[in-house]
Amino acid sequence: MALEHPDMRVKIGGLTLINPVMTASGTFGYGEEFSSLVNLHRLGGVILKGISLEPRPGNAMPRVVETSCGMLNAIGLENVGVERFITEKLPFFRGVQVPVIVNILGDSLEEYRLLGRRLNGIEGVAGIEVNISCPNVKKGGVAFGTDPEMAAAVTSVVRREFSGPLMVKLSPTVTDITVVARAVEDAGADALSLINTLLGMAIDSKTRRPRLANIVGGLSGPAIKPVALRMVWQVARAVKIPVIGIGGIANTTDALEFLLAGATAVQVGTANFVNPRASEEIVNGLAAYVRDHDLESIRDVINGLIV
Amino acid sequence: MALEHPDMRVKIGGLTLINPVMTASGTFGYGEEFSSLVNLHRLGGVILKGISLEPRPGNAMPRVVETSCGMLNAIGLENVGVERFITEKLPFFRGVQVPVIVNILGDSLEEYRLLGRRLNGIEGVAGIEVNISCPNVKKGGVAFGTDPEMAAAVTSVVRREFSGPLMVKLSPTVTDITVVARAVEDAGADALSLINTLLGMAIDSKTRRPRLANIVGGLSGPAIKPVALRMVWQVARAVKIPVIGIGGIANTTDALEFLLAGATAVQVGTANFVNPRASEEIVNGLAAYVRDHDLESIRDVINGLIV
Amino acid sequence: MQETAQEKGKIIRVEQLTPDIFRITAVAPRIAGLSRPGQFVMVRVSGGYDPLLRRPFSIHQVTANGHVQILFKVVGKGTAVLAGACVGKMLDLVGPLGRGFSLKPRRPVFLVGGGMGIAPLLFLGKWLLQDADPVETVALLGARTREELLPLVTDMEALGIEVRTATDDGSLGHHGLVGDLIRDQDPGLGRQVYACGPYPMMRAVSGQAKALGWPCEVSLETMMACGLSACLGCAFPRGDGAGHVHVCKDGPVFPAEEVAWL
Amino acid sequence: MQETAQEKGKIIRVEQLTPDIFRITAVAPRIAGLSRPGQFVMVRVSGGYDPLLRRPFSIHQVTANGHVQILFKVVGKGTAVLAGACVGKMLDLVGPLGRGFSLKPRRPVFLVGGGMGIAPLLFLGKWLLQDADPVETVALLGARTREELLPLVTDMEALGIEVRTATDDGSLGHHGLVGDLIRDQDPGLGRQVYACGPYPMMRAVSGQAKALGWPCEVSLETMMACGLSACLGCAFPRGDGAGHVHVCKDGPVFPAEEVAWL
Ligand SMILES: Cc1cc2nc3c(=O)[nH]c(=O)nc-3n(C[C@H](O)[C@H](O)[C@H](O)COP(=O)(O)OP(=O)(O)OC[C@H]3O[C@@H](n4cnc5c(N)ncnc54)[C@H](O)[C@@H]3O)c2cc1C
Ligand SMILES: Cc1cc2nc3c(=O)[nH]c(=O)nc-3n(C[C@H](O)[C@H](O)[C@H](O)COP(=O)(O)OP(=O)(O)OC[C@H]3O[C@@H](n4cnc5c(N)ncnc54)[C@H](O)[C@@H]3O)c2cc1C
Ligand SMILES: Cc1cc2nc3c(=O)[nH]c(=O)nc-3n(C[C@H](O)[C@H](O)[C@H](O)COP(=O)(O)O)c2cc1C
Ligand SMILES: Cc1cc2nc3c(=O)[nH]c(=O)nc-3n(C[C@H](O)[C@H](O)[C@H](O)COP(=O)(O)O)c2cc1C
Ligand code: FES
Ligand code: FES
Repeated sequence: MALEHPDMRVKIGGLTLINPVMTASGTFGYGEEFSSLVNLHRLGGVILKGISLEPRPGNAMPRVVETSCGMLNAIGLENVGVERFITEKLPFFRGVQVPVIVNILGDSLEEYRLLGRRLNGIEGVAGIEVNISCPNVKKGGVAFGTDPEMAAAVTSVVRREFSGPLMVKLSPTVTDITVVARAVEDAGADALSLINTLLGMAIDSKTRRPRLANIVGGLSGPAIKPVALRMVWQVARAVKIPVIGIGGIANTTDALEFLLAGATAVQVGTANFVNPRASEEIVNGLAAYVRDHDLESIRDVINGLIV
Repeated sequence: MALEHPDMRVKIGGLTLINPVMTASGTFGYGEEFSSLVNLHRLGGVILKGISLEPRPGNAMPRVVETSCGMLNAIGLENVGVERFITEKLPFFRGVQVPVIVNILGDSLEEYRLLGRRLNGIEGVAGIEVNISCPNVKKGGVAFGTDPEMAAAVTSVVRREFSGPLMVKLSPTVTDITVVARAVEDAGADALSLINTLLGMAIDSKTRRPRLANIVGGLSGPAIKPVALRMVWQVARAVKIPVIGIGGIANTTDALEFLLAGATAVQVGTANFVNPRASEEIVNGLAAYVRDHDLESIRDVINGLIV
Repeated sequence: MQETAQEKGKIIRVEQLTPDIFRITAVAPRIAGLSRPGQFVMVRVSGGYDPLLRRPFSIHQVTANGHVQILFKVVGKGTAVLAGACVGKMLDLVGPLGRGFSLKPRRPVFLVGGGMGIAPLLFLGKWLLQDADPVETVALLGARTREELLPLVTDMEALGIEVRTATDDGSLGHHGLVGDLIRDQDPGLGRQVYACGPYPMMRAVSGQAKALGWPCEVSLETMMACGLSACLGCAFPRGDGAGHVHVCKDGPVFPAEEVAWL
Repeated sequence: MQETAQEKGKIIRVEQLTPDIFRITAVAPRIAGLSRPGQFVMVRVSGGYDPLLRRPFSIHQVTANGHVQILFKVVGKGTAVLAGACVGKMLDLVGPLGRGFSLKPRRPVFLVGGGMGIAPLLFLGKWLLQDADPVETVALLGARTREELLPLVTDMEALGIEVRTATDDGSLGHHGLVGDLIRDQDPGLGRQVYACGPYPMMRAVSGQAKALGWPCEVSLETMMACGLSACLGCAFPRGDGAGHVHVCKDGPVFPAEEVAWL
């Protein structure tokens, strides 16, 4: 019998989402920008622009460039800093019934620790997603996420300070992502979200210059979906904690593919720029899928790949 | 003054190519298939389907699937084996004035060594490209190319047996490609070609099965160009030997971008399926570029990126 | 090696036969001149890279003045884009590709087509009738519904070929599979069978032809990334179990007995 | 937060004004109703993912019956695809976006437009004239050639607005930059200047306005990935050097003195 309201709930650590669809950090502003286009309360969760301890101005322009079925960004993690985030951005969500997961970034273990501490117990903060793709300035700019030990260190530092649901976001620029995934799981993460952007570059052959002021940038969008799907499938089989799939998800079919590969939830990123209502449409699409296939719940799809 | 015939020559090890445009292994069959569509003698060089010691049947179907601005392939390195290659495929090129670089693959150091020996001194073999993205069955299937020591070992084993120009083709699925690049350079490679395909996956949400029988496959095409360009730029600055750029090159502008990033030559792969005349059109495009900009030679473009 | 051309042909007609079946006519004299029944073209569906790969379509008809026609059903991204093609735009074709049907049957012929598999059989029927001493040709055509089948029956009959029909829903001709129309044939007729359509139909028809001792050729479909025998992505297990044939190079038409029916 | 809508509008007209300048009219009543001069729409140029991102175009005109018009020059992949749009197809728009021109100048107005920058000034001119007590408005319009400029001059004059022209090649009006037409103005006129066009033109015009002591607003262009203030990719250095403004959210129209002219 087709349920009127299919059971779309999924659990990430202690957090139960009404459905598996969230927005990816840096592609949804601070949420308010989309309020006239998307009914925010219908989303499983929103993850906002990455927050650092102090405000950051971000990189010089140009910061974004289009590629084939994708885009490169070198925004430079421009953000208002944790204090203004708590006083100016978070309050908007008092009137909106949707879990807000705060993405945090830092360039030292100490910064991650202080961010974990500052956000702990803050009303309106449903959880933390730790962006470990940032360069560790004390280790010559090597990204935390590319080294299992450093990735584990960041995780445990934040874990000690923040008692709420803790998600760690993995960088794809590694030889074997399952090694970093297990290290982060052992360090106490409640869930893993992957993938962050692939490192790429674009050149203007007329001006003979890089198209990004920062020369390199993060590649995102449909172009990277096959790589993201493969990594989610590998990691979901290597760890026991929930995995959240990110990378080129633009419609319901994409979301289903990630759930089948083992993801418990998904994040919609670059697709928000192309179709601002993408996230809500995917919520509707998944609900219709559960109804049309007479599933108990969306959870029946998770890890459903027949191999 | 615009030269009638611009100087398009580039050198790779001891081999001088009349221009920087070659075809990528596995995307040009054994060359003969394209002879009615492309004037093979106008290309800088052709690299044919990867050859192993013994013939290989290749993987089960389906072997290819389309993705956004790209494709996944899990052909399984089907090939006729080195003996039939020398007797049946190479002779075609006696009538065609274009350097043939033989791409070799193996699943053990011994197989690579024997291939190097067998091809050494064979008339018509202008050089070897070593595909180190193959799984090393003695090391649990880990690909040679993902580990600097193994990559260096393969290179020196072939170097000892083959006296001609030796190109080693790097796999992109590594944390830091410059480390593998330097290890291979030190082991005696004359040049490096990169990138091979990115590891990806596709799922059919209707059948709930992977779209490739092999589950995972190699991602290629315009989607991966930003990653390939970034890796070529990084490697060209890390080694002294020539670098050959591969990855999503479909037109003259793409080729110029790779040359500017530091590539001495380029290979055209998936684009051959979409536009069979792509390689020859790029040769014409680069020649026009040299003429229109009154350059001494195409070599002026190499490493010309203004950073 | 058989000659192949890359040609951009101007679209001069786009016909919609049913809500999801279209026929496009483009001016491509070089390809038209080289084409033989059973061969196919690789069609670039978009100017950009999404969709990226070319799609294979059998050559449905060629005309004396260099027109090439393809007949297709919208089943996915590429065919959907193709269905939206505007007259006057250019259609980027590579072909003719592959090995078509044998063209000297020297025995009465059965053209057995199912759904879009009928597309190449119109070209074959026309070709056979233009022979100095044409053999007697009958077409057995099947599809899901009358609506899908009728336009193709009309075209075939316009060539002067007798047509017997079958539809899944019984709305035209025999209520059932086109293969049923062969079952109770007299073996003595010794017909050459040319079959093209869904895999199960061809498997059944090739079995029936074998039982009747009739020669039978089938046109296989596999996923194709290049169609140019460059990618090796169109493998099909050899009848003798020794490795693979490649449908775009060794086919798409094969003698039925060579096919390792799965 | 200003209201924004996502609307798919049927294309009812595609005009080609010059070999590379086009105007598209689509039926998008919700967006038309919400639009103010100087605002823009993000247009999805292809149904697929290549090109992927939407392109920003200022709102050229809106009509009472809910039509939205964009005027654009083909400069790259997206505009090339857009130029091939067929009437009857749907145009996927998000808007109106950004902050437009101030609409109560209460002083005589100079509309200073260069090339495609003229697009939003037609909407602004029409809006100002519909005011109960319209101010005297003069348009200074420049472009490379007569052929590019004339159609826009005609439209502006059709509104009853006096137009003075300048072309790079001197084929229409003043032989030189549109900025020259302000230089020797009498400061006492105290005009409000609205400028939109290539960066160097706006920099020059804002300098001249400052020298004359006139208020001046400019409409900036930067690369835009979203246009929805979500990506932070459209940063522009603040006049006071403290971080960035975001052109799609804080602009595209800015008081000229707030802009840190590079
Ligand atoms: C030799 C040959 C001749 C054919 N002739 C005709 C014809 O005359 N009329 C007709 O309607 N169809 C024909 N087909 C099938 C036609 O190629 C597919 O319907 C078409 O490729 C589907 O593309 P799509 O983008 O709409 O589907 P999608 O599913 O979006 O395509 C994704 C990819 O899968 C490939 N693909 C999907 N289905 C098939 C298929 N059945 N066969 C091969 N590749 C497929 C596509 O080419 C594309 O690369 C032929 C196929 C082959 C191999
Ligand atoms: C607020 C605003 C209003 C505009 N109004 C108009 C208008 O009314 N008429 C008109 O002809 N043009 C206008 N432009 C410029 C127009 O957006 C670009 O010409 C168009 O985006 C070029 O896209 P393309 O795909 O053809 O070029 P490509 O170079 O292929 O585009 C590649 C990418 O760069 C971006 N891009 C390229 N050039 C520009 C540019 N100058 N500004 C912003 N993004 C760019 C594209 O949007 C795309 O994301 C406006 C730009 C902005 C920011
Ligand atoms: C413009 C832009 C800004 C981003 N900012 C952040 C960020 O601040 N923190 C973060 O962890 N990821 C950030 N990302 C990465 C996305 O969250 C996501 O991991 C990535 O884009 C892949 O998903 P997609 O293909 O759906 O966009 C950003 C991506 C884009 C395109
Ligand atoms: C169908 C197919 C087969 C391939 N076979 C080989 C191979 O045998 N050996 C090899 O080293 N690379 C092989 N490649 C990788 C290409 O040579 C090239 O490195 C890769 O596709 C990226 O370039 P592209 O984006 O231009 O295709 C193959 C690629 C494709 C698409
Ligand atoms: S489709 Fe590429 S070899 Fe047949
Ligand atoms: S264009 Fe994305 S924030 Fe302005």
